[in-house]
Amino acid sequence: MIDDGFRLFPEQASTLAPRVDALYFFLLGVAVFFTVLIAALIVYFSIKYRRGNTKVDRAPSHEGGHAFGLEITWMVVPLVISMTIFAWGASLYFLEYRPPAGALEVRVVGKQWMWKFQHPDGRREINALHVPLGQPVKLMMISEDVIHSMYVPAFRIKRDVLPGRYSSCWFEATRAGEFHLFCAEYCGTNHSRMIGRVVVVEPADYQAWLGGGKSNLPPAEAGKRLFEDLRCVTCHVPLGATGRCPPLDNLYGHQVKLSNGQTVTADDDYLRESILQPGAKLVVGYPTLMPSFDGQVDEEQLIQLLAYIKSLARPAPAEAPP
Amino acid sequence: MTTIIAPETAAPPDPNQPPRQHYLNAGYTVRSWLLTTDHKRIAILFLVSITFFFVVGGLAATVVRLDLMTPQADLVQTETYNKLFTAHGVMMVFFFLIPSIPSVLGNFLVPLMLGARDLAFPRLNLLSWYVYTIGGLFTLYAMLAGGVDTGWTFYTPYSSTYSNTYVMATAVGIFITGFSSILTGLNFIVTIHKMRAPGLTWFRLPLFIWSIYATSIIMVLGTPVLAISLLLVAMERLLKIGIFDPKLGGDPILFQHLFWFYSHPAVYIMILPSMGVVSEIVPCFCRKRPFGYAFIGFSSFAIAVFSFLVWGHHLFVSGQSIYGGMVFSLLSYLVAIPSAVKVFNWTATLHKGSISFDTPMLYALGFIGLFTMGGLTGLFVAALAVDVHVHDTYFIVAHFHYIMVGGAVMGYLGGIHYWWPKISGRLYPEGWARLSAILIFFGFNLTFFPQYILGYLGMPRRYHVYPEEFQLLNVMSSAGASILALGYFFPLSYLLWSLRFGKIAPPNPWRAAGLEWQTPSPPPTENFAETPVVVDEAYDYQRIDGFAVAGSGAAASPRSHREESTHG
Amino acid sequence: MFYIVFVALLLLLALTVEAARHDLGRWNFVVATSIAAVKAVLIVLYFMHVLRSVQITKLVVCVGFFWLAILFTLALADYWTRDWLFVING
Amino acid sequence: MAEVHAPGTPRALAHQFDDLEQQHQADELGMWLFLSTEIMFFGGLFLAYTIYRTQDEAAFAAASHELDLFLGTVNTVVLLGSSLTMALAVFAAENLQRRKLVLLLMATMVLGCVFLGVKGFEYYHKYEHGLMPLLGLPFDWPGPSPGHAEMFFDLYFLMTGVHALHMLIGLGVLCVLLIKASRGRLLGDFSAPVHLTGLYWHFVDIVWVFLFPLLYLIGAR
Ligand code: HEA
Ligand code: HEA
Ligand code: HEC
Ligand code: CUA
Ligand SMILES: [Cu+2]
Repeated sequence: MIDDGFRLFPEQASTLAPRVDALYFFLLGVAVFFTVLIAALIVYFSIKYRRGNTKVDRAPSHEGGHAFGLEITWMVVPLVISMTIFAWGASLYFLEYRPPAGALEVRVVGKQWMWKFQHPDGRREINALHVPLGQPVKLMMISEDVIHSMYVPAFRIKRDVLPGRYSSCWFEATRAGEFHLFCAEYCGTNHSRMIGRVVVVEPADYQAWLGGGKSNLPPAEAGKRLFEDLRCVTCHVPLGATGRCPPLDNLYGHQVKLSNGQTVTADDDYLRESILQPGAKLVVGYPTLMPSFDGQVDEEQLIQLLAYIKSLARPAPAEAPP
Repeated sequence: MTTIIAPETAAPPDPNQPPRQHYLNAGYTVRSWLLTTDHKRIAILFLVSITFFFVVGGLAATVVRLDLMTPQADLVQTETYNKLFTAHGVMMVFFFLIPSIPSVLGNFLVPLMLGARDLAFPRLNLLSWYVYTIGGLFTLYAMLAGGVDTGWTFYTPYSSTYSNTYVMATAVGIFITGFSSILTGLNFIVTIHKMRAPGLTWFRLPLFIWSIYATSIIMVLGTPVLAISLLLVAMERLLKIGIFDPKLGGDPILFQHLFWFYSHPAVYIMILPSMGVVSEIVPCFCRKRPFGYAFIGFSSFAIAVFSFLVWGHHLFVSGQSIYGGMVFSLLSYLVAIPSAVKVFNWTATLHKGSISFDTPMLYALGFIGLFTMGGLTGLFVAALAVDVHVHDTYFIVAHFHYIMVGGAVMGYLGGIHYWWPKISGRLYPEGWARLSAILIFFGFNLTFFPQYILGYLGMPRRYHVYPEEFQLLNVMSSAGASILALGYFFPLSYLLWSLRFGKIAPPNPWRAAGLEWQTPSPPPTENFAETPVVVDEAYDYQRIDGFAVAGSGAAASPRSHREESTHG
Repeated sequence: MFYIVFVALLLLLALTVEAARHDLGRWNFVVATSIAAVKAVLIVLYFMHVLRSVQITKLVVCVGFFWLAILFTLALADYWTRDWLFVING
Repeated sequence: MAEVHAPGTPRALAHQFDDLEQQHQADELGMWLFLSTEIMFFGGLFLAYTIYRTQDEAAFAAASHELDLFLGTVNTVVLLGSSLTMALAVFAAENLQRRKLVLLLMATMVLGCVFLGVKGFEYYHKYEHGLMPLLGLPFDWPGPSPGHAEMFFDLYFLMTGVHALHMLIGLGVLCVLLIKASRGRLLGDFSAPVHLTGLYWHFVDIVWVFLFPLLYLIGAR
């Protein structure tokens, strides 16, 4: 059960949470300091220099050079503080949105108003996400309709889920239990009901849970089936190139030269586009032969096709384990 | 009314003389109002209309708060709830706060403060009101006919394809109203450049004028981008094209870029004028020159310019490139510096002042405190990693209400009270006014402080139903909102009451500096009997109070030479 | 003067159409927009006689285009760096 | 803007100004501020265009080649010509040449109408060829990436449509000016409306100067 007692501070249940909270407390310190400073000065001056007080010295002090120094001080001090905050926040942000290599990859499809998850071994679930404790999990997300946003407060992560483009985020749970999962981007009538829970369990229990469901093909396997069913094989042989088509092995994560002279990295979005709008980015040296599969495959099938193509790839040079 | 009204300035009305001609009694027909080109009358027209929209927006907020008392959906249906917060956001932002100070106080005061007879383009000014009203009616129609449920941000593709509410009509309404903003801003810039009285150099201008000028820059350069982004949404719906449609390779995030290119600067449209008001009130009730005049003035400019460089901080989790996010975060901190400069300078102005606590001053001090709290939480949300957690939660809701309600609305009310004698020729009841200022301050904090906590706990915004553990804080917030509503109800009532029963106001009840106080209350249609000539800096309170200021606020006021020249 | 400017504009137009007949790769875009910019400057300076206008008018013209540059630069800063992360991250 | 100081009154100077110099400068500044809003307004469209074009240069080039370069070029000449006549009209108004003013205003309007006529013809042509993806009309695109090609035409119709709307407004204002001019007004001290309308008209011209290469001249033809 989700712990639903009253509290003033959210649970920390991921490796990121304490780090984000540390910055938060620093900010809180800055905010309290300045609020108290300003409030105290206002109160102090208000009492000391109230109109009725005739005894106080109001002779104008020699402003001028002295005042200029003050002005510079209260520009520079906030600047220094805020640059510190910026650097701190940016480094954490970079961490938050850069999944570590080797993370467990869970695929997420958001649609009005539910979350669909598929685990690497093929098990699916809706509005609940089981993850193992102490293991990095990467979410690969896309939406079927409008923008949604994946939000798990206890993990301090959030990322918009877009139509037409993959986005991702990751976390590593540090506490077993159940946590809220919210849709944070307004997505229509039942936005506030597009919620679910994240269930963090021991890795062994996770394996057991995976085994417990009715078996689905792992995405890469399902993708392989689709690859055959959709007759991709008529042109693309699984490994190596035919004369007509570029090879698909060793594609993901590598640079692709296009016919217009540009070079792009074959990332998820590129693969997706290659299937839906093959003409958009032509591989140099190949004809515009491939038909568009727009409308024939849905987002989940696309994800499976991608999983298959990715499984063909040898690791890209930059992807070498850290 | 208060100690500072020097008795000799309140000339008793002479029953034998015919009443003095002024802008209010220059004509009583509806026509004389609806076809007026007098900036002061247009200001009144705006005052009436924006008050109307404020009440409408406030009523929507009231229902929202009532509904959120319980975690379930029991008061209204979810569709309705979504329409309510959208209506609330749209009304409050586009039809109340953005026009509020510029169109009411700005319209009324800019020519007076400049010693001009009117704005540069009086007919354009009237047109601005009509455009505003037509846009408002359009939007009101949309709200009544069925409502819109997109949130005030109109994010695509929900707004362009999926929502089946009155998005078109609302977008068109806001589009039209945008022209009102543009026309007003344009008019102010030209007026401030070309119509200052002889001797009124830039550095003698009241700080209110500086801030209105900065605001106008944003209005002129930002609003058209909002216009085009809403037009694109409207066209997507009307012509069934797909500029933001992912199926055609369109990018929904492009809409967010365009929208926030305007709407971030727009938040400074809302706050800068209030900062200007505070910069007027604080010196007056401290009886001294503002500390760091030039710094306050230039920081307005800095805010206006920097404000255009930070819009991407609304897109930190949206799928914008994370490098883009970093740039925007960095720039967001730069825009915080000029705000800091202002806060520190106002506080320093209190030093060695002769401070009295009339209602406008209470609002001004409240503004400083609440704006500081809201602004400082702006630092939280500009910090990338923290924003990932608090984005689209109640933390954001609290952040912007602290600035917009605690800051901007407080400043607006302070300004209305400060210039009410000038505008209406009447004094308001001071006791009631102070009471409601204090009520608003406490009600406000009770409403929105719990929302910070809720936000960090993770309660998403725009949620009709929410987990039970958040209820207690929500109940507190709703309780605060009722106090707040009461606090707003009082000024609405006693200001209206004062129109008829208030004491007659002297030309300069606060013995304030500034050209607007050198002409009778209410001012004559042509503003000044003859064009005033300015020979010294603004805020010369030492001269007004004479030299025996130390301690005794009630020192007799020797008439300044400016006064003499205008009463000739 | 107006006639000279007009002729210059027509010549530039001919130039840009001619340039489009040749495949200059991505330079096609650069050439076309540069020529358009030159034409625009001519119109602004002569037809709209900004050359003869007061200082503040000139300032407003520059500010207008400067703000446009802000819009483009920062928005494109997002689009052009979107796939950087992947390269680093794999 | 233009009608602000339309001299219905015999006085050239409006009451809030001290002298004509001040009024003139205020008018001009106001108009330029308005034009800077127009820059930003079109800027949004150009931004969308830039981003989508860089996403799929090839599809945009292919789609662009469906536009009629000849008509586009002719239209550019026509519009530049109308700018010339407009500039001359302002000159005539300032120098009290009434007949010339009337004729030049008429010429400007005629050229403007020709432009719109040609544009209308182009639109119709696109409609006939199923290249008008508006209002759910069919869009047949034989080439690759029909999505991006459709996006090009969406942008094409939006950008030229908004531009044409500006032309229409300009023509309306010119119409008013023409009537006044033929009654012998708008000369000398009263020429401000002509001057301001001129600024607007040239601006609309500048927009087209950019639209033309961006829409008609993508890639090599
Ligand atoms: C009047 C309105 C107003 C104003 C003035 C501001 C001011 C600021 N805002 Fe706010 N903001 C909004 C209205 C406003 N905001 C609204 C409406 C939203 C939500 C929109 C929506 O999604 O619906 C929003 C959202 C918002 C976000 C996006 C959050 C999200 O959705 O995830 C961010 C992120 O950076 C942000 C930052 C800031 C910053 C840094 C300032 C700064 O300008 C603040 C500067 C002020 C200070 C810093 C205080 C004074 C300084 C001192 C006392 C000295 C100490 C200072 C330092 C140490 C630096 N705001
Ligand atoms: C200028 C801007 C402004 C102002 C003044 C306010 C004022 C208030 N707002 Fe806010 N608000 C926004 C701008 C503003 N708001 C925006 C932009 C959003 C985001 C919308 C979105 O998500 O799209 C928002 C969203 C928002 C929410 C979040 C909804 C959600 O995400 O689900 C809430 C919830 O508490 C709220 C509450 C309030 C309250 C209680 C007030 C109070 O201060 C209002 C008090 C005023 C009155 C009550 C009217 C006047 C009083 C009388 C005439 C007296 C008589 C009345 C009674 C007795 C009831 N607002
Ligand atoms: C009729 C032949 C044909 C069929 C069927 C076909 N393709 Fe292709 N495919 C091509 C050609 C030719 C190219 C190279 C030109 C290009 O980039 O479009 C290509 C390119 C690709 C690319 C980009 C490769 C690169 O190196 O960048 C991917 C990915 C791809 N196809 C996946 C698929 C999938 C998945 C299917 C089935 C659902 C499929 N293709 C079916 C002919 C085909
Ligand atoms: Cu999905 Cu909100
Ligand atoms: Cu912002």
